[in-house]
Amino acid sequence: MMYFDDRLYLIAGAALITIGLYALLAHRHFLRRILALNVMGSGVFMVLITYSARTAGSIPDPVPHAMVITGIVVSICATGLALVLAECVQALTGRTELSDERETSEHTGARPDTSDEQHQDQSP
Amino acid sequence: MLYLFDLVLLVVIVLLAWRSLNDADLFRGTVSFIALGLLIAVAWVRLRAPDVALAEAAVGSGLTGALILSALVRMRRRGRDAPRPNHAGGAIPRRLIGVLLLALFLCLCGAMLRLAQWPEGLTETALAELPASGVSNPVTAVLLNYRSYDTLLEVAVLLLAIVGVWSLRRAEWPGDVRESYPLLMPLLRIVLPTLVLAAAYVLWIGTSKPGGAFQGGALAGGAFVLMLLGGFGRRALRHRYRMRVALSCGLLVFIAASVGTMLLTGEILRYPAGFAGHWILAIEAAALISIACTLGLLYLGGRPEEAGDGTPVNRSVNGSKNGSMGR
Amino acid sequence: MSVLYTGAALVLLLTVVLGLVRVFRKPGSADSLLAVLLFGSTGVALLLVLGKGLGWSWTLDVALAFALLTAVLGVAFVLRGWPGDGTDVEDLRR
Amino acid sequence: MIVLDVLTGLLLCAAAFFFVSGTVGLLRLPDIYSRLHALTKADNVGLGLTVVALMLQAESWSEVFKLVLIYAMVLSASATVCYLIGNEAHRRGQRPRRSGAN
Amino acid sequence: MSHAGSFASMILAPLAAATLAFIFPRLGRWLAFGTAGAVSIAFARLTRLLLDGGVQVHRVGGWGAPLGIDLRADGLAVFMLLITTAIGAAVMLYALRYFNARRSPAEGHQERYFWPLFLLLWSALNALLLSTDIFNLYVTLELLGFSAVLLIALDGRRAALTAALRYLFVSLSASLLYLLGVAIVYTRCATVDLTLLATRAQPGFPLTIAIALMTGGLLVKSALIPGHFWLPPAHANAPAPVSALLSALVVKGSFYIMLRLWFEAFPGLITPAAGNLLGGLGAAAVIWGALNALFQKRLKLLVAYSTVAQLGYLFLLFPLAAGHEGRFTAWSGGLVFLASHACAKAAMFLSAGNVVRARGGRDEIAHLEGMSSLQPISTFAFGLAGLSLIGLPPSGGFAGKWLLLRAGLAAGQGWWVAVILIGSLLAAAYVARVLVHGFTRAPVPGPARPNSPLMEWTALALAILAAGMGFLSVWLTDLLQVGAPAILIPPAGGAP
Repeated sequence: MMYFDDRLYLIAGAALITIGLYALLAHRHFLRRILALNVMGSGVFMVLITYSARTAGSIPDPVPHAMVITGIVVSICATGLALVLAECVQALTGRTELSDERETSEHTGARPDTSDEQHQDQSP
Repeated sequence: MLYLFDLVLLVVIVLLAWRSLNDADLFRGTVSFIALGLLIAVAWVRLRAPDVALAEAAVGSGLTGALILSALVRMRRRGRDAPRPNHAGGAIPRRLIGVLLLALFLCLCGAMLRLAQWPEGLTETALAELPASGVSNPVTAVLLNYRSYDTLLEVAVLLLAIVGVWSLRRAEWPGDVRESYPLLMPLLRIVLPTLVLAAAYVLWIGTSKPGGAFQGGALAGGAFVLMLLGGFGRRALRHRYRMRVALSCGLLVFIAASVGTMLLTGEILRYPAGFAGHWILAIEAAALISIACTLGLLYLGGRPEEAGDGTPVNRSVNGSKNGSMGR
Repeated sequence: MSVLYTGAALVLLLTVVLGLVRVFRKPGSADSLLAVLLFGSTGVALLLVLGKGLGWSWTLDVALAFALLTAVLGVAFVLRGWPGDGTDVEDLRR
Repeated sequence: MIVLDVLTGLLLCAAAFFFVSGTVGLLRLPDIYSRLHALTKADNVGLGLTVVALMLQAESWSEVFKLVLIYAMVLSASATVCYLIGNEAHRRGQRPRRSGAN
Repeated sequence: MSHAGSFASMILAPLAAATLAFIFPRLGRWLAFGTAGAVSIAFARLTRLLLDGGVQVHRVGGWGAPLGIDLRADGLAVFMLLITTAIGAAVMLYALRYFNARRSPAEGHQERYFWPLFLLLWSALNALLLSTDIFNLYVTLELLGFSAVLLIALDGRRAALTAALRYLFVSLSASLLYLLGVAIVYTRCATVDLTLLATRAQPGFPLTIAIALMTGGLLVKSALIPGHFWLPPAHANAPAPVSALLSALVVKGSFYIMLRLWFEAFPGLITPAAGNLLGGLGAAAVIWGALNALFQKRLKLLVAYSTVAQLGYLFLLFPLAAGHEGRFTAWSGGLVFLASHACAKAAMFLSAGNVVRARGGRDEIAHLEGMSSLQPISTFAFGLAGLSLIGLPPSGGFAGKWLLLRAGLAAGQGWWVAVILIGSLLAAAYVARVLVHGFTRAPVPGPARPNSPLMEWTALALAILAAGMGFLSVWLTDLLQVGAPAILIPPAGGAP
């Protein structure tokens, strides 16, 4: 009954991981990177689930399924956090990309203690 | 026929993934991503992973999509980027990335395809211990009995996410849209109770069939999001402790269960014989409440004002009180 | 019998793909919103038929969860996520 | 049973026809309002036929109940979302295209 | 019940305290105080159990591997827990005074969220150190990474938030690579338990790729060149107690997992070439990080680059502990070095925090004049910690480097010796650069704010611990011997 070609799924999983990594390295926009991480995650989950579906037992191996559910929860938490953090960075820098490291460290060379640099909604 | 179906499905999945990450228009990229979520849920169905498919259908495409979408719109409203300073020479050339990743892809394929000779796994062990685990759905048994400690830490991750979001900024409240969209209320009246019922059903059935706390929590989280979209819940969120207790009750109950089982049986999270099912259901029920609230508040994307926190309720940070409507 | 279901699932999958082609024809168009409607109906039908073809009754629960969450997503889309006007499309070539 | 199977097959074919025609409409119709029609009307008929076809094959009453519930949810959601999209498009000044105007 | 309570209070006490600190923000400091007490008592009991009864294993849920998850306290875990407990408690004391709601509402906000995040981080660290399950380690890594990112973002300034976001991206992608490795390992060996993997792992292409993926992810997380780029901005822009935690403990977490993987789970699969590659990267990090530290304009960035350099030394452990001779010497040397670096770096960040805070947030090295007279205790702490970084006796840095040198000579890999010596000279140069400015007498620019004595003395205590750790090194080495991986102690009669 349970017929499927696991090679197709494994290759698709590897492709998702690679595409995600590519976008992570090649694009700078925050949202693109967050999407890329999610796509990468789906690729990893696909690999895990394909293996579990292929095991010799009468039903698919439940352990990878549980791992993937854990992974899905972790990844939505990560997405939520990253989105909020990205919005905060955009609110402060006016940009939707990470600026270069060198620039970041020089920008704040002065580090004024006045509150105008302070993140806007930390002071009620 | 199934082979053809798989082939089409996976080709479309890969193309959509590429499209969603490399589309010049981020909005369309996000829409592709949501479509990708749907197709991946179909792939999980195909691979006979019901619990994962449920979680993906609820979380993967639905809630993640809604989260990313609303963040995208908020980021757009804040305006366009300042012109980019010259990055000449800083970034790695794309072609190099491409070549390296192609090598990685081939290595991954090689490694993974070669694993075909070892179809082992823990299926038989997990099934053999199932009668003692207190539940009859093997995935729930893994999540809440065999590897319950993972789940404990995962519930901690959920709490951490919400603590983090609250530490970062204050919520921007969607405006009240009930008056401008009269048809919205009837929909809420139909869908909200169904979502809550479905969540309870999925939680309950999770002990014997596909389902469980996360899937139920995701459905209830969807209900929370819908409520927020309809403009409800703002008053309830102002209460000083209610929301925070709801957010952390899952973790608190889980920790209490860990300590309790340790005192009773000498081992952390080893349920007393014969009562495992009850312990699991209690933990799951508390976790469901926390998961639902966490997902809803992640969508809100900030801490709600609290009574006594010194801020008038009707002032939001960015001055966009009815921001949801745009211009 | 199961061939019939699988065939129907394949047809539905193809219609989703064709529908997506429309959605992606031009940037910044409100057509993106139609995608949610498309997933809602066709996607649910796809899950139902596929599940029947494979002989698993739990796909009904998946389809139900999916239908409910597309309702949430649809409302979120229209209220919070109307697409831009296409002016802020990024140049990715660089 | 044969009769039921044949009926299911016919219903599924009809459903596929409606889904395909909905998609053709989505591809060919000129403006967002008419495309909304194509999607909501044709696809929901298609889904209805699918649901009926599967109800004929259902193994228990709970399956039938779930199928009805799913259909009800999709119908109410798509009706509302369709209205929301149309309303919002109108507010943003998208004009319906008159016949012959293109 | 003997050890279960200790395991439970190590992991669950900070977790419960974090939850309560989130619900009742005003109790945050008291909860942290109580947690430090509970964790210290649990640590003491665990050490006693370990020294009396050998390695302690707790099977969570009563299932045992491969179906369940095992917690294990061996010499290495207890060694790391010792560092974590000491530094965690010190940072807790420091933070009691560092965040002061009366100074500004922004600090009130920081204090309110610092405690739950700090406690979650602590619990994640303890969970990471005690776990023997590579999937469970993935979850703890995520918990650790998220809490670290959020603690950096607490600073609220632009540079900190940017660094935090970059760290989050890096950390998430590295975790996913690690998870992919776990997936392959599980498929190949049908277990994710470290101990069982040691018996089941067979050489082959899939496992090689899996180990490469896991190692790659962990290397980026522990900031080895070329994956170090995220570290300096993140550690330099975080609030001072957070910087101390990150540099002292968080980066060591992923390094610890690497040790477990390489020497415990897959000792048979690691080739000398791979070890040499890691050693080479470590050597590059030593030189590159120290050179960068030498030319920084800001104090905290200098300290952060110094972390990049010092982390490089740790990776010399990989080729040396897989050499022909002196494996255990190299192992204990690397770990004693790790402990002393943790204390020294925490002391440095805390004292730098004192100095910077007293100057209203300015931390250019060129403007440190008068530091020695205004903050004598902090300056002294900085100097003492510097001694340990340079590796002068009797500091822990000296003991660690000495053991590494001995192992290098024993294994006939003398070139690592040169790296260690050059790195020490460069460290002397950048520490001296700060102190030269600090001891210059000059009119103090701007109004100076006095710091709480608690903050000054905490930094000094850690610095003294680092500088005197050489005296403890024999005891530490004995501790490490309990349940040390078999590969480190070759059977009598020579190399295997």
